[in-house]
Amino acid sequence: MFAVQDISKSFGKLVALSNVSFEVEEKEIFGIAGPNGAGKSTLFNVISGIYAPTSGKIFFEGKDITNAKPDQICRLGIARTFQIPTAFHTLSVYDNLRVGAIFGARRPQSADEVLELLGLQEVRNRPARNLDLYTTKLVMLGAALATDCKLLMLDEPMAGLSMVEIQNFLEIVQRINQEKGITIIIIEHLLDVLISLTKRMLILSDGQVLYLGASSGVAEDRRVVEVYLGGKGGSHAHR
Amino acid sequence: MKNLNWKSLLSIVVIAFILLYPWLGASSYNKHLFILFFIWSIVAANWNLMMGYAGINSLGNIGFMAIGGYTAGILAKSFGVPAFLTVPLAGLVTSVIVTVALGLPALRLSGIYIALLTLIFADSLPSVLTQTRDITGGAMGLHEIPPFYPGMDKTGAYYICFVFFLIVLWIIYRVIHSSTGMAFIALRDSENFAYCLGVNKFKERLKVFALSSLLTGAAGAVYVHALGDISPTTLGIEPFLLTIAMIELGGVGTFLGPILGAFVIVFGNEFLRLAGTLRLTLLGALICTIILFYPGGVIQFITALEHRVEALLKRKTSPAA
Amino acid sequence: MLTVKDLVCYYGDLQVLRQVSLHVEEGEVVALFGPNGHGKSTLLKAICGLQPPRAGSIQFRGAEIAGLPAHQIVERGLAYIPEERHLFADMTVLENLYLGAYPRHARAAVKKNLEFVFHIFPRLAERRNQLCSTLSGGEARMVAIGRGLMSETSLLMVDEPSIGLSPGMKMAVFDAIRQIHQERGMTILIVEQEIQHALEMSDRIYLMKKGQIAFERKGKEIQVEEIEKAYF
Amino acid sequence: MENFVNALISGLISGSLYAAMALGLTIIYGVSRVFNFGHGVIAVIGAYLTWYLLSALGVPFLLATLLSMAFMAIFGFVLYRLTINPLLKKPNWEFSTVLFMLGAGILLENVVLQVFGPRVKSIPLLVEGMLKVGFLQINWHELLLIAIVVIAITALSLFFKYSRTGQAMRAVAQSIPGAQVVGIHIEQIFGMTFALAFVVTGFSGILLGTKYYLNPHIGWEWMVKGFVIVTFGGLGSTSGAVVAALILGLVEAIATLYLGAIWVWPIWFVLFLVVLLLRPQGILGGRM
Repeated sequence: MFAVQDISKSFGKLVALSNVSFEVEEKEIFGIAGPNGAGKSTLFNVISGIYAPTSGKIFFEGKDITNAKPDQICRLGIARTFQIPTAFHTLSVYDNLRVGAIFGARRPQSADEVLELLGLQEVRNRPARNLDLYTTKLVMLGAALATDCKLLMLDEPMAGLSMVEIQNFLEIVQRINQEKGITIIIIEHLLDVLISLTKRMLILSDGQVLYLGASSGVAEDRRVVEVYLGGKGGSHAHR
Repeated sequence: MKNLNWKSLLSIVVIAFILLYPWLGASSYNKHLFILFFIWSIVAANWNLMMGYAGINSLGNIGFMAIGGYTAGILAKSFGVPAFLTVPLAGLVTSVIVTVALGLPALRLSGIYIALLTLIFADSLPSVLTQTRDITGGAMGLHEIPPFYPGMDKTGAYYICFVFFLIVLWIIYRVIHSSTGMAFIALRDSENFAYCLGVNKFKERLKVFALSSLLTGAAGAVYVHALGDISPTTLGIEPFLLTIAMIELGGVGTFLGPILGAFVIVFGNEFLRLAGTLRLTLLGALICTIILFYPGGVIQFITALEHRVEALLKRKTSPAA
Repeated sequence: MLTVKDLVCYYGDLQVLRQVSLHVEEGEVVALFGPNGHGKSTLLKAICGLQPPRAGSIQFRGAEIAGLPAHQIVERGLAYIPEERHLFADMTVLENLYLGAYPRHARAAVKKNLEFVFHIFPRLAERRNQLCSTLSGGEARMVAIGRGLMSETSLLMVDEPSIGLSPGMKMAVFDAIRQIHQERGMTILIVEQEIQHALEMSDRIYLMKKGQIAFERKGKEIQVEEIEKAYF
Repeated sequence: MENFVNALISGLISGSLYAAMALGLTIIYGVSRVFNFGHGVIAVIGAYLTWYLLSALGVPFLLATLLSMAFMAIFGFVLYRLTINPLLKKPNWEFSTVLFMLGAGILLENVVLQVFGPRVKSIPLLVEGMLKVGFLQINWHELLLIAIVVIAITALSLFFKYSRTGQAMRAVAQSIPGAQVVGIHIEQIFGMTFALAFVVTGFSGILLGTKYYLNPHIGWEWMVKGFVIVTFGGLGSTSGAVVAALILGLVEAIATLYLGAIWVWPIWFVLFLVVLLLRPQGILGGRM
């Protein structure tokens, strides 16, 4: 349903991504991990149209979306959240969702559906600036969901949350995936969380694909362990 | 709900007062001041729509007003076009010029460059005017511009401006509370997130330029028909400063702020005439003080007061309940 | 020499450090491990004053430094070498190094420190008049470390010095850090993903996870497996 | 031919004065990212102070200049500490400093008006007489102006290159976290940058005041020219500003010669638009 082919992105001399390719299946939860500066967020920005790639192509449901603008990409059915909590702080929770519903889905009632789905009715009229971190993240997720997306990209949604909140958030992500059939790509630092949540994952390192395959195989992969644990560490992992 | 009643009640009282004022023995001078208040609050409200709601740091809105005023003045004087036509035409002309000459380039720019571009745009208008003396009257300006209807007195102008004031504020209110207004705020609060939720950044920002300049240009037209003349000094540094002061004093990014600000500044400025040449000094000082110490403006005071009163009422009623 | 106690740090509403405590003694090399995004860099930034902590204490050579601005902390002899390098791109290598000696106490030792920097990084001596924007990633890393050394420091905090470097460059950087410790007796606090290399040079290690110190070990006691387990 | 050469020379003279005037603007922006919308008035204040010391109190020229520069330095530092510094800590600092400096500019302009009155003033020429070589005719005074500007710019670049404070300013301009890491006190450097820029700007006001007449409002015209120059040369670039000022000075002189003075301003505006649209980072780019 979604495919990235040989995507590269450079900023002047700095190569942020080189020849990244992967595919995501319908209704899959696909994970992306990698050290700081590996290019994960750049990859998201390229997919969502904020940056144009230096080379390569991106396909969504058979359509080439490589050079589409973010708002066009959103209306095609790809929504995303950001790593930094970025709700529209002067708008109410409900209006935050309405931005997605009206501009992304062109279907205002979608905001009410999401409000119920995420259990945000109680804070419906609260300005987004007065929310705690967990609720802010839910609002950001909700705005993205309100666009009636088919593919949802989450950029480190769990960063800064407590263990209980992470559990709750994971349940919501799984519910969205199973009940609404939304395909999900998720960036996450916590490898254990990612391994339990996804069947397949991609690991980036220095802008290149380091690992692409079953999540269960990550801990055994020599190169992954090398990147996470350094030079000679890998030998131990193979036992 | 209680809160809403309080506000709408006050608005009704204010509107009723303004309606009846000419019969309550308003002097011609006071009517003149009200006309200025109507027009300047429209200019300030539109400026605030760009600056406070859409986050576009424009410094050129007085220029929009100038284009509208001159267009209407020339149409009426040289071509005999009636006033009910010059006002929309002036708005349209202004909107086209501003959207093409400022809006399109500004979309490619960010932050400080927009402020620079718009300031230099507005600043270059007087020199354009002096170089097209044949039609614009140069430094002397245009005089004896036909009024809205032959034989119009101050009271007539007063009511026409008031109606215009109500219409434009209604439009702005509707825009702020429409999806377009939501898009402005979303872009201002978090540009990339809004963009990724399907908000077309270019279209929405261009809309602000088009709408704000349309209404400001129309305000310029109303101004010349109501007051009869316009010259480069009408658009110089002083009105620029006054309008900035209105927005900042009232409260940036609020609907009522610029209107309150316009009221205080238009009438306060008359008192300040007593200060003579010190007036501009005081205005400059006022702007600096607001920005440094009260960035929220008068509206913030009022909201804070309202909250306090509400809390007080709650405390009083809760033991009884 | 450095004692951090119950340090709490936020980025806006995001709690990054949850009561972190650690200590570094004179002459030690201490390594700080842990998965990405769990607060290691924030901890270093909080210690050197770039990210003001919300609660807790930081004592450096007996004096409380928590909440002091960065320039005052640097003047007390604590140097931080950021992962992002933050070089002055349009200045030469030499100008960058001289700026490293900006604190008053460092100015008398400029000559000695410059010689030492060129001694451990001979390549910088060759490129001394080159603009930093034209350097390779490894060379830029050397300038960043060299600039930190120029401040006549007694504690050096290095954040991921080998990140993004080629294997050869990584070795050069680790050798240099070892030299700094052995030849100058410098106390070092290092954050590093190359666990094996860092383990070899460290006296003690801390492992940080989810904004907290998960455990502390003597360098020789710990096996890579144990750290590895903590990562996954 | 004669006219053309004379136009070139006059372009060179006004270009170097513009360069001196625009430098203060670009120095402040380069280091602190504050765009000084009250810039023109600062030059006017420097000029009026010197005029007052010279003409009303009879202080010798050099001493008058030194005294007013000392005042400008203190003024810049204090203004930064009391107003800009707190504004920089607020979320919308970029635009609120713009509005603040606009307000402050108008306030100061009117203070100048109150104190010195609306009548035009002029600072006396430094030297009388004219240099005549063939068809060339140059005032000794204007020749001296060019020399002063050259010396001042050289001194300034030496300051940036070799002095500890100058290096720190460049460091802050290029990377604030980098500067923090090496122990530079950012706010102090910002304050000193304002002091330095006010001195440079005030000094340029004196030079401009010897060539053109002074009135309290002339600063706005200078400032808008300064805006075009720094946009042309790349915001924050000092060498860019100097080159851009010379180019624009020459363009202005040649346009006046062939098209007439009324076309000067439209040409400035068109050049500004073109640069802004094609290369918003300026034609020369580069940092301090």
